[in-house]
Amino acid sequence: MTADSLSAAYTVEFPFERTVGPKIGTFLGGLRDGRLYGAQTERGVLCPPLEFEPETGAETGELVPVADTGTVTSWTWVPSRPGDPVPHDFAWALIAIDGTIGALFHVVDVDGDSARMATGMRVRARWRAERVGQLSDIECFEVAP
Amino acid sequence: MTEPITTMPSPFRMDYTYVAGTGRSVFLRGLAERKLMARRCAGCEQVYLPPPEFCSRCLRELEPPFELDGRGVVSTFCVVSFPFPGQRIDPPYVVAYIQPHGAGTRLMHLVREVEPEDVHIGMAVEPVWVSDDELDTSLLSIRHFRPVHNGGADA
Amino acid sequence: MRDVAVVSFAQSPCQAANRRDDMADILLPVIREAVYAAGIGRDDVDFVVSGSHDFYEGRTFSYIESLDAVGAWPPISESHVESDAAWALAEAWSWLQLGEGDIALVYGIGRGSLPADLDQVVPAQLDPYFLAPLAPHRDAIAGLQAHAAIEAGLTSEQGMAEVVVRCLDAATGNPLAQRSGQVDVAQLLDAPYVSSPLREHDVAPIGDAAAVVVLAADDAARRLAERPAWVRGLDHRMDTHYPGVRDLTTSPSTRRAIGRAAELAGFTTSDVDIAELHTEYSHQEAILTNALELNGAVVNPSGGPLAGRPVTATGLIRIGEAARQIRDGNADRALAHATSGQALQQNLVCLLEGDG
Amino acid sequence: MSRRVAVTGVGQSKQAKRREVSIGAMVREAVTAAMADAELTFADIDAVVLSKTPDLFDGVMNPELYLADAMGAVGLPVTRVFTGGSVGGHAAIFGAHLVQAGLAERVLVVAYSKESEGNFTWALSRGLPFSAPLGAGAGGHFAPVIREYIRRSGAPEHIGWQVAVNHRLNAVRNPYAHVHRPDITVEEVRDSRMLWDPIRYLESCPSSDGSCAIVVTGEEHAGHTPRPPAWIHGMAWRTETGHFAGRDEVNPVAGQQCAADAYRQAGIDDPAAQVDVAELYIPYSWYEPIWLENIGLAEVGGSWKLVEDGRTMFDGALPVNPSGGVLSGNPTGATGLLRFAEAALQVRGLAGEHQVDARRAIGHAMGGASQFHALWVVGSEKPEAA
Repeated sequence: MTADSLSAAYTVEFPFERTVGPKIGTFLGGLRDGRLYGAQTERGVLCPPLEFEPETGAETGELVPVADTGTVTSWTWVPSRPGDPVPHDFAWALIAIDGTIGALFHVVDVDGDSARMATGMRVRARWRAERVGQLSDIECFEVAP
Repeated sequence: MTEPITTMPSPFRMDYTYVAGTGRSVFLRGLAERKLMARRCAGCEQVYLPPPEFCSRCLRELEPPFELDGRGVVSTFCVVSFPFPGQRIDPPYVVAYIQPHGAGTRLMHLVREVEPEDVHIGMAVEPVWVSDDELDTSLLSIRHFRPVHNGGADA
Repeated sequence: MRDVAVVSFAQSPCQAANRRDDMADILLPVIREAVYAAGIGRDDVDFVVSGSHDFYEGRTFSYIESLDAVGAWPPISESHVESDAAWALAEAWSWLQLGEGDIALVYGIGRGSLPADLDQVVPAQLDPYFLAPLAPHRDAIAGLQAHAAIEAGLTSEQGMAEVVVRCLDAATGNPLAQRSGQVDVAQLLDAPYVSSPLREHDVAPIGDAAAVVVLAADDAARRLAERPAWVRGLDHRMDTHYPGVRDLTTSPSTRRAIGRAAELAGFTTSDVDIAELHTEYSHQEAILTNALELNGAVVNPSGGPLAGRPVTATGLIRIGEAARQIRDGNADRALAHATSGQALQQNLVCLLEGDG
Repeated sequence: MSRRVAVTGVGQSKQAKRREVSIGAMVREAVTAAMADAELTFADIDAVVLSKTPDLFDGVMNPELYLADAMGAVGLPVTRVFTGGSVGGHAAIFGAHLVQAGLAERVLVVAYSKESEGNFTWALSRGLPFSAPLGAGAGGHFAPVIREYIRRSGAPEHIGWQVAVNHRLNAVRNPYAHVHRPDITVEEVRDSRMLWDPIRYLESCPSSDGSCAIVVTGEEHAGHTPRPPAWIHGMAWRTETGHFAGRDEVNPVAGQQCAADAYRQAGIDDPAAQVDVAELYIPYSWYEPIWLENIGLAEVGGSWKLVEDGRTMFDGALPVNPSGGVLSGNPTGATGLLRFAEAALQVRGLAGEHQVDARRAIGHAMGGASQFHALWVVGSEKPEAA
């Protein structure tokens, strides 16, 4: 029996277009408008506005505008890849948006200098000029002055 | 108040490697040489085409490959009658389960060179191979099956 | 409750990339070995259940191909989980409790080498609205967790490297390991980050392998194994998903699962001699050790996942390895742990015991 | 059975081509309805089982992770079952097993599909390396099997048209069904576009978004609400390999054995006489006579006469798919569970406009190349103790 096998490369591609419903849709609409939203819960305002409260599973409440500034609660430094939001190495971070509970997962850009990253650092959203209602309407977070 | 977004694009692209496996590779390499390589299970006497490495009834390694001529009968079939993405020929066309003589399993393939309404269960068919430069490690090395006109009796 | 035991375990070598065998061909020799070791034939198996995942295999309904290695003819009683096969073992254990059969065969097959770039695959496991569109690096969520664990004082980069050194050393005794050897901490700490504070060695090397466990109940277990590894307690639990609302330094689902498993088993983790933990990253050992309240147990004597992580078979291998230690007489009580999802979101624990 | 088990909660979402909600919110619709029916809160649930078709179809890998909150599953054991199209049936049975084995008191079984988001017909049309993309399409697998059934049974071609009409008329009574065609006629089905000869367009199932959930409980909790439970009298699953020499896909042995095992547990020796209604996995109309024979509700070769005689219509002696069935709504991951849930609704007397007179009902699901089979028998009467 021949012991070697044929193999070949191939690609799976899906052009998903997700319907998002009113809550996530409003959050994304807010991003398009340059405004960040959180969802009201019994414990406080949750940002991002998850549809269900993580502790109880209850539906979260109305969306309310929140600040676009916050504090880094954890981060990890990664090399930039083609297609990433910034063209040099950056951090993925959890950012506790001011006045909210929980933390938002997004990019923090410190010009490729990991020494400037620290838990507890203050950051603010850097908005794209052209916004379309996607998470990438926030290009990244950057050090708050 | 903010006007909600209704949809978000979420394209996925994933690159993979397909590993055919040694058993399937024997079959695929045979196709590139105009050969239909089958293998028999010593346990249940069944002949597999295409053959895996092991009999899925007995879990025994199959015996060495041997060649079948590919003649067989239409076990059953359908007539694809409408257009949809991924088609290679214009409908209507016949997709059939073909029971090759000497094999216990069936092959799915096109039946052409016959009007769809003249295809019937039990019709004797034979493979039509592609030209040398089109031969490949794929069942597409068989362009299609066609009715046997010279001496191939229906089952 | 019926007494159910692991009576046999087999595994194929963890390979970085198997380019020779299809799913069934990887699996079949392993099934044969496990069934042979139990001294049974295929027809003696009452229930078959497996774990695998299409996203690793790169095509839909891939598990159907693996069934060719089971010989589902005449028809069999069978089920499948689209996740780590440790959850398949949980299903088998539940099924045996029904009393409708005595022997169950559990298999897991994972081929992590088939996706060319796991950065394309792993984000699909995240919230499709708030996370996946950002396409984080494959190790990013784990990196956040590792960072948080260090800041919480649970471990350090040095401590993580020490875990790796210990596991790779242990793996020199495991011929099926993908990675093993004598390395030193300083050498490891010289390597660059892949997702800080994680370095390449902190990340369990993904690869290809199959694993098979045969479970048997009551008298069948006693008949089939000289020293059955009795599953005294088994439980699994889920945490919430979004990393920003989890305390990544703790594992509430593990804590909850071990509480329930210990209640069923009648003994606790302080009584176990060895523990096989599904650590996909070195820092997770500290989090799991805390959640499980392990003290004194030898952790990952097989080398653990840091020596080889065949996706969707890795958790089942932990149970098989823990059982092996009991069946070989090296341990009287053992713990096995499996995980699914990012940063230990879903966890399963299994407490095993040999006859006194 | 070692412990009597009942269904006390059933919920489902509206099925539609495209639901303007997130996956989580759509799943929650069914979960909320099932929990309300069972009069329970998440704190009462001991385990969750999730049924779902291939993750590649909607691009969420291990969706049980993201859906933990939507299913109220945080802190609970969650098992993600997958066995092809039968998965909803397998999930229901596994949930019932957990209760039967005494490992849980109340289990929530959840199922959904939201495939409108990805163009998977397109995505899957390119095939794998070394495969031969013949252009057979989704029905290209089933149509030859149907042709073989027609040849064997000698059934006239209008049987398929009649089944299509029956199910669509039933669906008019079901507000959750995707397809509502109150004016459908046999002529309309006959004249509809030929897809995979012998399958016509109106003899085919749609692709739908939708969700379903049920609550399964032990006997002690079955009287928790004023609404009656559906008692599980028997349940089974069977699998056979898809391609081996000599396999009969028209009347697969796995399906026969699956049904026989469930009937044995239920004490049924003459299923055609002892079952009042059946919710069967019928994606193409000809699968009604095929499955009726396969699971012993009709003699081999004779089931099409039941259709001809109107016995499987809504008012017939053995109504099949009074909900409208798969032909009227097909959220694939939930389709099997919907059959099981609809059977439960019938024996509980809670099927609303599509309620038939039923004391004992079958829920049935199948998947792969008719390889995976799941079936349960539910009844309004508490079964005999084992």
